[in-house]
Amino acid sequence: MCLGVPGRIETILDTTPLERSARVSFGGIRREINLCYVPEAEVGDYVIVHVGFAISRVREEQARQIFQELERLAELEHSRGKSE
Amino acid sequence: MCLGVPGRIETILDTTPLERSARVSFGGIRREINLCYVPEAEVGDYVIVHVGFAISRVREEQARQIFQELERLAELEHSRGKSE
Amino acid sequence: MPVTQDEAIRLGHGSGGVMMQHLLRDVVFPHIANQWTSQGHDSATLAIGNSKVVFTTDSFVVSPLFFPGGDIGELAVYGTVNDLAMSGARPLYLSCSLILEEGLSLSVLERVMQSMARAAAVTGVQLVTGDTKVVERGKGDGLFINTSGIGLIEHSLEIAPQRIDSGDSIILSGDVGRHGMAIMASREGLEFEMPLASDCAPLQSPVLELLAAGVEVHCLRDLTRGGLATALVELAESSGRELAVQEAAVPVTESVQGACELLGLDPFYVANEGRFVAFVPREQAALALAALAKNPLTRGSAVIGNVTEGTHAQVILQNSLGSERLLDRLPGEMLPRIC
Amino acid sequence: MPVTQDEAIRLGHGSGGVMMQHLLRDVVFPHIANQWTSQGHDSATLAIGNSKVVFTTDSFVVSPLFFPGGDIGELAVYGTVNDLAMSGARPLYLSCSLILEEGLSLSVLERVMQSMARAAAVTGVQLVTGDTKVVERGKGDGLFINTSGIGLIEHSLEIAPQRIDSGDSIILSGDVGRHGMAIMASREGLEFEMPLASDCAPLQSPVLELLAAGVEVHCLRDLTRGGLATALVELAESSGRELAVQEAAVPVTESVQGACELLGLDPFYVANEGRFVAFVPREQAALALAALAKNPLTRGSAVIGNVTEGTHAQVILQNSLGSERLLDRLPGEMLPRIC
Amino acid sequence: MKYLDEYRQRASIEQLAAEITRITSKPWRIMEVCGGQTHAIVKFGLQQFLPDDIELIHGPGCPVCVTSLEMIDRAIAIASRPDVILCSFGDMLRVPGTERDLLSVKAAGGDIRTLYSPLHALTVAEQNPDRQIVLFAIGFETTAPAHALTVRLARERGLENFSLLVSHFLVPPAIETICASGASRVQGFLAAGHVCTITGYKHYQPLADHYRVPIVVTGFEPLDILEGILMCVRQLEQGCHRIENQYSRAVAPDGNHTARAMLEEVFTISDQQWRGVGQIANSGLELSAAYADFDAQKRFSLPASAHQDTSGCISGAIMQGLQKPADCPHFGDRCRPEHPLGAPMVSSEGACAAYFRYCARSTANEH
Amino acid sequence: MKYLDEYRQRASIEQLAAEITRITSKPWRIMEVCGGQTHAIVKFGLQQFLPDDIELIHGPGCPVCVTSLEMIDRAIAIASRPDVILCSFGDMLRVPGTERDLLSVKAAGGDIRTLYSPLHALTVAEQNPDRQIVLFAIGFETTAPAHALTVRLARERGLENFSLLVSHFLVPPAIETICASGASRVQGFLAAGHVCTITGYKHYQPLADHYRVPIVVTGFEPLDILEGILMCVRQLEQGCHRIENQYSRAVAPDGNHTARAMLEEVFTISDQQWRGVGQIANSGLELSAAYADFDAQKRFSLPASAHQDTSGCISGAIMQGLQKPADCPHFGDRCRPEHPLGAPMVSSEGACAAYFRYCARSTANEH
Ligand code: SF4
Ligand code: SF4
Ligand SMILES: [Mg+2]
Ligand SMILES: [Mg+2]
Ligand SMILES: [Mg+2]
Ligand SMILES: [Mg+2]
Ligand SMILES: [Mg+2]
Ligand SMILES: [Mg+2]
Ligand SMILES: [Mg+2]
Ligand SMILES: [Mg+2]
Ligand SMILES: [Mg+2]
Ligand SMILES: [Mg+2]
Repeated sequence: MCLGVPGRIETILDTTPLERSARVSFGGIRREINLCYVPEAEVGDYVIVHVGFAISRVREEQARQIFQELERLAELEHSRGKSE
Repeated sequence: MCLGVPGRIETILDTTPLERSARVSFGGIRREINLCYVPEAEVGDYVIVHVGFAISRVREEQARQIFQELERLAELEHSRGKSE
Repeated sequence: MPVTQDEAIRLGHGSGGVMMQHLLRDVVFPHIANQWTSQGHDSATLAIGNSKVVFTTDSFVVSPLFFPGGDIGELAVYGTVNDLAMSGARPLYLSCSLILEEGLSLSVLERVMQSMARAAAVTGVQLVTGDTKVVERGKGDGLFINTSGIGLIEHSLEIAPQRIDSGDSIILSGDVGRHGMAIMASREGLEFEMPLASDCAPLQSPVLELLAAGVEVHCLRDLTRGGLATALVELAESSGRELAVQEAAVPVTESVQGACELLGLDPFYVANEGRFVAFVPREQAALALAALAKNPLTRGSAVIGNVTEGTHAQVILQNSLGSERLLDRLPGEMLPRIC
Repeated sequence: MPVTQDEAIRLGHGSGGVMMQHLLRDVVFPHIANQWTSQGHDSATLAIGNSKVVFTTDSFVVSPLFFPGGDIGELAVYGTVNDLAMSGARPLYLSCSLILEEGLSLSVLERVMQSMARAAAVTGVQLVTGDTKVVERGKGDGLFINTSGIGLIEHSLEIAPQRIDSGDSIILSGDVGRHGMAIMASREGLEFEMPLASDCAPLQSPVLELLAAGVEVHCLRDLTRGGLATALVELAESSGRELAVQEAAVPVTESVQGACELLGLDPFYVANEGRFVAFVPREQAALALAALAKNPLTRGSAVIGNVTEGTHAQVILQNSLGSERLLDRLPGEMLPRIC
Repeated sequence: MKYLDEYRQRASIEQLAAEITRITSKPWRIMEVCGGQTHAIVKFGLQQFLPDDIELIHGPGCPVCVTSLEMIDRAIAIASRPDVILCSFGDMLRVPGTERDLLSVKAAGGDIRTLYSPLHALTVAEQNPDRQIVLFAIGFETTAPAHALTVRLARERGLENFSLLVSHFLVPPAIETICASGASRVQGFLAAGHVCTITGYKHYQPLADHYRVPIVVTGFEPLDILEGILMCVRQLEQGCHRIENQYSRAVAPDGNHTARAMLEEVFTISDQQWRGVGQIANSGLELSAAYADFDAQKRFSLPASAHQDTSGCISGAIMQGLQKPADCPHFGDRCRPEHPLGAPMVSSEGACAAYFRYCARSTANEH
Repeated sequence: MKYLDEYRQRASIEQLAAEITRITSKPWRIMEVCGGQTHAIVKFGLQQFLPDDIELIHGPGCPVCVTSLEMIDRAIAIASRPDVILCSFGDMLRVPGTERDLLSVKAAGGDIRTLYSPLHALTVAEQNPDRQIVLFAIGFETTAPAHALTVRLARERGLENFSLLVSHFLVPPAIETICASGASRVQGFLAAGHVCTITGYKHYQPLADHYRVPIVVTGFEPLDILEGILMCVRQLEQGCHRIENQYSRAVAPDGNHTARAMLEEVFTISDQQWRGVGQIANSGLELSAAYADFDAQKRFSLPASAHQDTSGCISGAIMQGLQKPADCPHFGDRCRPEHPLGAPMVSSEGACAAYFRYCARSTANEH
């Protein structure tokens, strides 16, 4: 369910509360996206977009966690390799 | 104004007063024609048809007159030719 | 008056008359002017290796798809075969490109394909390549077919409007107007019962027989949109000759006549799909008629007129009463008349 | 499951997938079965005199008529030129058959004709014969164009799916999916801003250059409806070979990728109009790439896979993660997804 | 075809033509009132059989030609509405309104259906209950009964989505207008045979008496027309001005009672605007009060348009026999059959179109 | 593309896969709830990286698949009306109703528009004031806010020709149903990341506690899914049953407040029919009383259809992990991607379609 694609907010197009919207870029292709549900999102932020609506702002710090985990695993692996 | 074409009544299709109609043949091509305005017309009669309506029944005797006139003219001509 | 850019296409632009002539002259031909398109012929003769190859194309948009005496599939094969035959070529290969409208019944398509196959077999051509497109409902008309054709010229005659010569006899291969009236009879709101069928037929055998009989054919033209009158006017203009035609010599069946009277149309402008005119030297007219009479498709052939010594590119019709009038293109679409 | 007669045409019948395959297999090809149509090639090679003549046809029904990077006129010329080139032929002559919808602006037609003339000049082909039909409003889509083409084979190679051999390298001539996404971006309700244009381009010069470089080409196929994936599946089936393709080797621009993510589409199935795959002996792949790199249209060429020793006629995609999956035809139309 | 072929025989035509020539002692100008007659004259080249002294003047008897610019503009306005299907006779579609014709409206997306019979409009209405069906009801007395029955049936069937845009004309007031014009050159009339099948011809008597013109009710075949001319010339040569009936096989003196009764029920007589001619009192028909619900002008509350015909078209003068097409500054220049400026250039037998083709013959190779 | 490409790197995938393999000591069956996750698993061949002991079960998380037969029949009935334009997501069009699908309705003349965003339906409504525009509003919690805002804007703009055919589903009750089934084979869940962007995940706690299953809120990229599996297997191996959030870059514990407030305003919770599964209490959304005017079911007074799915499709059992596609008698026979009998054969990542393609590989050259 629920195709959600991360895109970068480039320009705010409308600031009416319910119809707050922005031009959002997805790898260069752009479309107007409704921002009503991400009042905190600003130009430069990435948002997850579903059927033309931003449903969530992507949090950079949390996004890093998985790569930190991968590094941790790599170290563990490395030390396991050594210890074997 | 007013294309009118003689056609022959082949079959009565409907006998409702206002919608009395017949299959009429025009040299072999046939179409349903309204007969409301020619209550006297029957199968075998020729009618003058305009925009799908018979507007007049063709009277055989009167139709012959012009050819009688032509014969008369031919005789006159003939006699004039003789007299010259 | 040139076609102007702010105009829009109307049906008259496709009906073979003056509007169509101007559309092609002003919008289409200027962009594809070359030795082939300038000939006013419905096909191009190409030198490929040692061969003289004829190439032609037509899209078929007839509605209804099935009509008395034929269907769009048969028409699509015969129409292109006929265009090849009109250059005196032997038709060999056809392409088949379908544009299907969403909602078309597959059984309809199946019937049309069967019909194309049958028509190809009858005419000895092979359908060698194709294409199939589907368009959204409301953006097509059930089925359009394009066929393009390749034929081979196996004789040394040049058959083209430019070869028409004064003194030529004009032979018509049969009665006129049946195809167009068969189509019109099935139109919404007209709905006639037609006792006769479309004249839709393949013309390559009579043409090849004509050539085999040794007739030195000058020009051939099948009658399609715009009918006999338009074909003659086009040929008069392409050849720069004056043509004289006897109305009484042109066969029109009584039911075509009847339908035309009823709708206020002129059978000389009604479409055919299996008739052609041939221009032959007067002294060979009898030979040509004899050859054509042997083929059931052209049994009704007759000399309908001749090329005069006149210097005006025009067609003079001598009507049954003995008076004359000039034939010209219709302005646009042929519309049923009230008066 | 065979197509049944009580079905109706749906858009999926025209989109290059399984529905289309079955339509052609069950309704179209049975009626036109012959040595040419059985080859699974997009054109027919005909022996005429001493010449090998290639013949092909396509109808163009693109909407909108003008799109970023091209228009229907350019497409109609390049599309048929490309089909000829895919047999290794030099494209020579094109026909041009127009189906105009009542209401089409003449200035639109004029622009399209200009564009066809320009495309013909670019590719060195002549538009030698044509046809113009007008259909009622609501029975067309502005403008449909059919072009059929004639080309000449000037070399002794046989270029056909049947020549594909195990060990062949598969070369792709550039990035995929741009044409289809450029069209889709202008659809009602989608309306993306596309920074990139259609890949619409003529392919005869790179192909002729490939041949001139001495590459012993086994097979060529331009990517159109159904995109890269469908072209490969068709070739696997026509040749009876197993193909292996590396997903990572296939160039996809970031904006095509972005649009595909957003709509839930797979760029491997998105249409192109200026890309082809070439099957060449492995030892000639470098030679082929060098030849293609010289032409700006094919500068992005790359080897994307190879023909395996496998005995199943199928396409294995090795994705960027190293896992494999089987590529197949889409069932029908490619529809934007919500999930 | 019976009743057609025998009226198109060369020998008979030549015989009548010879008789006309024989009895003609001086120039006579005769107007064939009806466009259908003009059509036959042009198509069969009948003028070629007549002595130079007989000049035929093409009259105003074509409903397509005389329907006013305002009325065509109304039809165009109605047909342009997305909720409407306009049903019309084919030859009405090419007649120019102020800015365009109905064919252009169709090209721009208007739903316009060409009818053979007005009755078919009822079928269209039944098949399209969610659309408004408007019948463009043009015509003379010949066509009025067809429209009358159609609207009556619409009422009986309770068709609420059906209405008529009525543009109906009566012929006698137009003939009277021509006669009354000081400039009139017409010395005798061939009255329109098919109109008279409905109306009969007794009502012409006062006109013939007052203006001292012979009036011959005439048919439409070559033989009919030549006989009508012969009968007219005979009267002219004899100084008579009777009503005669050449077309007696179809026309009774009183016309068609049933049809006239229906006309009385459905229509009332009104003033009418004739294109190029202007207003003629009591020369038109409009729906009677009982049928006012079916009046498209009321249903779509169209403003009475005040468009003046500023095209410079002189069709009115031509149809009254006052001027010739060549007198028109636009003839063959801005006005041609494929781009008509006025109605007489529209149909092939229109006075201007016929004359254009005649002229084309001599200039064909010049442009 | 940022936030996509870095989650699709071979080395990272292999690293996580190795860790999963390393820690897996016995067979585990994990359900990825969401169809989007299934799509990624199939497309990227993720199963190939997993040890044989890890079995992934494709869950019911595809609104297209679970929309009931009755609802599709209603959409078909509405779309067949000449006065209606039906707006729908593309993947809904191929799902079979009792007799046909929406694509067939379109082929037969129904006006059906494919949307990317529901907001576009408002534009369609504004551009077609004389038509009824019906939005086929299907979805889970992820899509519901989009539909909620759309209907709210429709009310503000006074669009009287606009309504929604609502087929909205809530995920937690479905998971509970699966857990509660005696036959359930599922030992751990990857919860649907995008649903949780709206709902958060605290509400899963009672479920995890009661059924003693680990639930990991998981994203959609290959790396997300493998990490989700890893987190789930870790818990299973350790005998835990916690709620964890793999997709924390997009999902907050409480979800999206603004969106949830809008849902409360526009919708109320109702029982819902899941295709193949049957009725699940409190598992759906319907328009609240304040928006009842926009309910297409009321506007078109559709009878509550009583169509039973008699196709023999076992999709419900498949989506609950109770059976496999190959257990279905129609699989590959009457039911194929180009002629789907049930929803899981429709989209390429549907359980049956994915399995069909997998099987095709071995039998490709047999037919
Ligand atoms: S030539 Fe044209 S403008 Fe002049 S009177 Fe005739 S129709 Fe009118
Ligand atoms: S194979 Fe088809 S019928 Fe069987 S469960 Fe899957 S979708 Fe349903
Ligand atoms: Mg042709
Ligand atoms: Mg032709
Ligand atoms: Mg021709
Ligand atoms: Mg093709
Ligand atoms: Mg249509
Ligand atoms: Mg092709
Ligand atoms: Mg092609
Ligand atoms: Mg191709
Ligand atoms: Mg043609
Ligand atoms: Mg259209």
